[in-house]
Amino acid sequence: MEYSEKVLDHFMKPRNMGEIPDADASGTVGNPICGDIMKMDLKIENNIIVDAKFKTFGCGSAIATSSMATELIIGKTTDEALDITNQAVAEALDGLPKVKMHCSVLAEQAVKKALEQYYLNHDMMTPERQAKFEILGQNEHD
Amino acid sequence: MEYSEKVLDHFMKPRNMGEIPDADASGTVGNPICGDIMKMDLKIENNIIVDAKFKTFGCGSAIATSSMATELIIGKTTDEALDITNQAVAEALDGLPKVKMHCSVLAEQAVKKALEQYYLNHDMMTPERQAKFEILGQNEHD
Amino acid sequence: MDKTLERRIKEAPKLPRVYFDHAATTAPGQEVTKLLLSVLRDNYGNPSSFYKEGHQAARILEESRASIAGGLGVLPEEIFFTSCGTESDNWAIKGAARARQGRGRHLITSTIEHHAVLHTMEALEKEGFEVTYLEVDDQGLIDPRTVQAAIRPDTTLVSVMMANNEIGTLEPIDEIGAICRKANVIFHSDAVQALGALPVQPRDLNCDLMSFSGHKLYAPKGIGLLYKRKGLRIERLLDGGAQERRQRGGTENVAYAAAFAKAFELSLAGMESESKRQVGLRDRLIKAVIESVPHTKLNGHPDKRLPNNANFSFEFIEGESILLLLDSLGYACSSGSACTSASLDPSHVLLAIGMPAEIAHGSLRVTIGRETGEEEIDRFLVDIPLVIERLREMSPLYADYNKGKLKALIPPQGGMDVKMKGGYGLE
Amino acid sequence: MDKTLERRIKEAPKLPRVYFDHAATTAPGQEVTKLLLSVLRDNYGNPSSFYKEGHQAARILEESRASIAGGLGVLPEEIFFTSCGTESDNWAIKGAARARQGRGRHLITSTIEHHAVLHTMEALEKEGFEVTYLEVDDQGLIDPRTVQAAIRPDTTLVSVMMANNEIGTLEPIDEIGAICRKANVIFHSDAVQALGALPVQPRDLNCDLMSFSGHKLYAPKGIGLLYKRKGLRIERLLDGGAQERRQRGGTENVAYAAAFAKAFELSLAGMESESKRQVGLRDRLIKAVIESVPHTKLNGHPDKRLPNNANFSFEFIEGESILLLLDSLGYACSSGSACTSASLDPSHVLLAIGMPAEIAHGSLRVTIGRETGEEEIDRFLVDIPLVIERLREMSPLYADYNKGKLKALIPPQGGMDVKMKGGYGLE
Ligand SMILES: Cc1ncc(COP(=O)(O)O)c(C=O)c1O
Ligand SMILES: Cc1ncc(COP(=O)(O)O)c(C=O)c1O
Repeated sequence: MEYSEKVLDHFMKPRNMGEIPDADASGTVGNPICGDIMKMDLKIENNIIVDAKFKTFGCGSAIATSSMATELIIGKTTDEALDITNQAVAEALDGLPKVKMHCSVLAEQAVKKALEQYYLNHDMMTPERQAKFEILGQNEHD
Repeated sequence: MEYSEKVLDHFMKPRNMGEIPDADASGTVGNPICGDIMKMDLKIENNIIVDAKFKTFGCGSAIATSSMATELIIGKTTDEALDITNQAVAEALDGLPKVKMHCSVLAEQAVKKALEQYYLNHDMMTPERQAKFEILGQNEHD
Repeated sequence: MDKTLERRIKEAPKLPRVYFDHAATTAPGQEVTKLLLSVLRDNYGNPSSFYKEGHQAARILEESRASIAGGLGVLPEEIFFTSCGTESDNWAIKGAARARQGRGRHLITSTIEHHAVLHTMEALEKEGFEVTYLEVDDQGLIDPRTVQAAIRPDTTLVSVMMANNEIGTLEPIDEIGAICRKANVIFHSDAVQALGALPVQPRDLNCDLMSFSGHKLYAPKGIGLLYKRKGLRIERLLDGGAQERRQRGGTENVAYAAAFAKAFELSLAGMESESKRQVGLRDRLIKAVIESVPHTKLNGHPDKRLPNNANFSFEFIEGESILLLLDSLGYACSSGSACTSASLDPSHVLLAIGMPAEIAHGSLRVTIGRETGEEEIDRFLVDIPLVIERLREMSPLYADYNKGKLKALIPPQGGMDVKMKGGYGLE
Repeated sequence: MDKTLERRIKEAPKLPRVYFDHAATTAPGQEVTKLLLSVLRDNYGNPSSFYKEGHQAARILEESRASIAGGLGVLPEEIFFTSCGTESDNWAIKGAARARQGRGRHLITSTIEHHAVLHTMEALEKEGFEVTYLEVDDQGLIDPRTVQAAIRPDTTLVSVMMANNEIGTLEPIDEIGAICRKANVIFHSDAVQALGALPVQPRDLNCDLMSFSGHKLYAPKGIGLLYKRKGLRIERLLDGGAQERRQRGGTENVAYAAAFAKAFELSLAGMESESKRQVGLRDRLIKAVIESVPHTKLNGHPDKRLPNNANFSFEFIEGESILLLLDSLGYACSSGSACTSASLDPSHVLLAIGMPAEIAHGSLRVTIGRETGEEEIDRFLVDIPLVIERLREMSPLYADYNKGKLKALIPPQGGMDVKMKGGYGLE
């Protein structure tokens, strides 16, 4: 099981690692028993994600997908960000080893967890949006 | 499974190979289905084995033990020859591989088969001698 | 004693050895050992490990697997490395039989399989399986119709070899495979002797499982392969780590895997011309031996046979003594004689083709290889009549034959297809 | 981002690699590969063959066996070559269990065995055997009294490893063996990690069966040994030819057998001083890592442990990411993290010693070898704190800890014997 250059690059030099003290939305997924936790902080202005920061406890691909996910969503509208799937994150990293695909699910979940909070806080949750949060009910480990 | 130098020597240059047309006694043991037959011809004068010749169908150790057996018995009295065991033949060859010990039994049997004929023909069989022919009842393959 | 033979024995140590036992094992080629050594030195990592050395080793392992799969026309995930042909046979047969025992406990094989198959079958019989052993004809051929006839509703597995290791006969496994497929029975074939010598394409041959061994094609002893059709589930033989897609535990022998791949690649590259060359040598050898040594027959099929295999029976003499004399003349050959097998039984294959035991003891197998040239054949053709003559001189059976006391089972002119009925009737 | 770490990662490719995963596998020594190559080239014969090349190969095989037997203080006929430690474990356990199933179908092992043992036990459970898994204490030790207590009238086999491959703990197998002997129960020990590192004398250790693997002691991957006490009958795993005293079919891997013997001989020659040297390095490493990295504990026993093994838990971070950074710094290490195992479960050994899963994920195993010197340890001691710091910086758990939201399970000062109860209680 070997990582792509791009995964390694994002692991070694993670983009947007850290926390946003005054985040507009924040989501934490995973659990330490399973070996991965991802926390995603978002700064949102006019429904546009102007900043994102993550902290991750987990393996190399968990860290790399967190990092890549922040890059993919910064500058996007919240609704655009909602459409970013775990496959998109994995592809942006030139793929992940098969046994590691669940880590990319975690990244999608972390973004969505934060966005869910944002929509709910701002009373913006609609049925169409709601449908896109299904993944949060999923267990990332199967 | 490897043969001693001595076995190889007797196999390559068998002593006393052949037949004695006017043999005083002759014995054939073994059978072709088991893969070995030994025929032993003896020339006996005054109860002394003055010549012995063999023919053998069989493996290297069968041929070598035949050859060695003839060497051991020539010049001996028939009673002395009767005391030559398969172990003695094997030892004279510097030993045989374990799985090949049955071949030395064959050599002892061939000599005895001939001597039995001799004693019977000359009405010389005694109970003490008879006891030494027990091996002829044995199957050489176990 | 024959002077020519003595002289040739004396001169033999000055001549190169002639290795005529390629069916037993082959000498790893130079390219193969070179690669092997470089893997041992530079790629000693554990393929399961999570760092550079491990990844490198994993890459070599998977490249080797992919290259082999390519040569066999199958998927890399259908190839499993094992430690030898025997392990592959055991795994395939026990694994399939045990995995399907819910459906039935009847297995089919032939009487001329390698001990790795036959003794595995016997072990399964002790577990309660029932095994049908198909008979072969006097050239060692299995009639596919007998397979068809033997299949029962509770039959789960048929195992028939692609090429016999003793007499070289090639079995119609594609037809047998087709019958099995139709009957929804797993088909395994031991192709240990075929790989490297013949094109082997498991799919075209309708095989679900196939066993191979490296040391028959100039890779080292101690590496084997199992081809397992994708989707087919069999039980594990070696439980343990997650290696080999969780199907076979044990840290992988990366160096030998690479060696196997290289050896297979080389064999494929030269197969067509090498096969033709060997058939030429083999046929010349067979013809000349039968012509120059009376009472000699060929065992196995005249042309449905491995390109490198010649197997003779010389009447009136025993095989081990032939080997001993040949060895002292510089040749490495093998025999079906009881005396050369650790089991002390004459070859079950020779008995299965209907040969009387007394003839089976006098068999000689000559298996040539890629180093064999015309010179070796020429040299052998000088020596073999001397050897046989010498041993016949010593044989009481030959003496009896000459005295008219015994009828020969093989006629003086011998042949490629001598029929034999019964033995001498001596006991 | 930490500048020192970046700089060291940049410089690492210019430095030699540091191989710290000797428990996973070792690089074959030069003397060993040289011998191996010479056997492949000059002694390629099949040991069962009846001619010069065969006899030569057989001689090498038997000399290798005798030399190994000598080193173990046992008889040559008690040593069987296999293809790996996994095969030896499978053979010993399945072979003994199946051979004795008439007497009983209860087996005993421990929770910290290698998968080659545990998965074999699970396979036997599917066959209807019952298995008791003995628990270990928080340093990985098995109390022999629990063995005594677990033995029942229908117990036929106990299998307990000599040294654990992950945490290095040495088990009191001599005492366990004595208990088994008294109870007339077969005792098998997986000594794969012990051989080459510690004196191993099966007789003194009261073992009936013992498994070994070459690649842990600088022989290649793909050769193992089974010690089987003379007179003990177990079933075969590989049915086939008459090799290995008819107990294991398959043409023998003569080259690797010779390599194993040579590697074992070399390990014995230097064992006492090398062991002392490694213990020195190991203890310095353990002490310094715990001192320089907060919230760090040693796993396993402080001194009843393999001379080459150090196993740490670093709180708040995950093991695979430690390995990745270490790899980029030039180190090859291993972790009990789920993410580095193909099975995706965290180490069953770490869980068995009572470690909460969240801590088990952050373990690091450093296993040194005979090429390891003080320089490697010094270099590692510079890098490991940087690695841990960097990953903790990224860790939301560490952030929570710093914010007082989470209680640490390993105290800041860490230690050689930190007791842990339960996890964070997060879910
Ligand atoms: C304790 C233990 N047992 C068994 C094995 C299996 O050995 P092998 O990889 O040679 O099958 C290993 C190593 O992998 C081990 O550490
Ligand atoms: C037909 C056949 N099957 C199986 C085997 C066993 O292969 P290995 O010796 O690699 O176990 C051999 C050769 O020995 C063979 O010729």
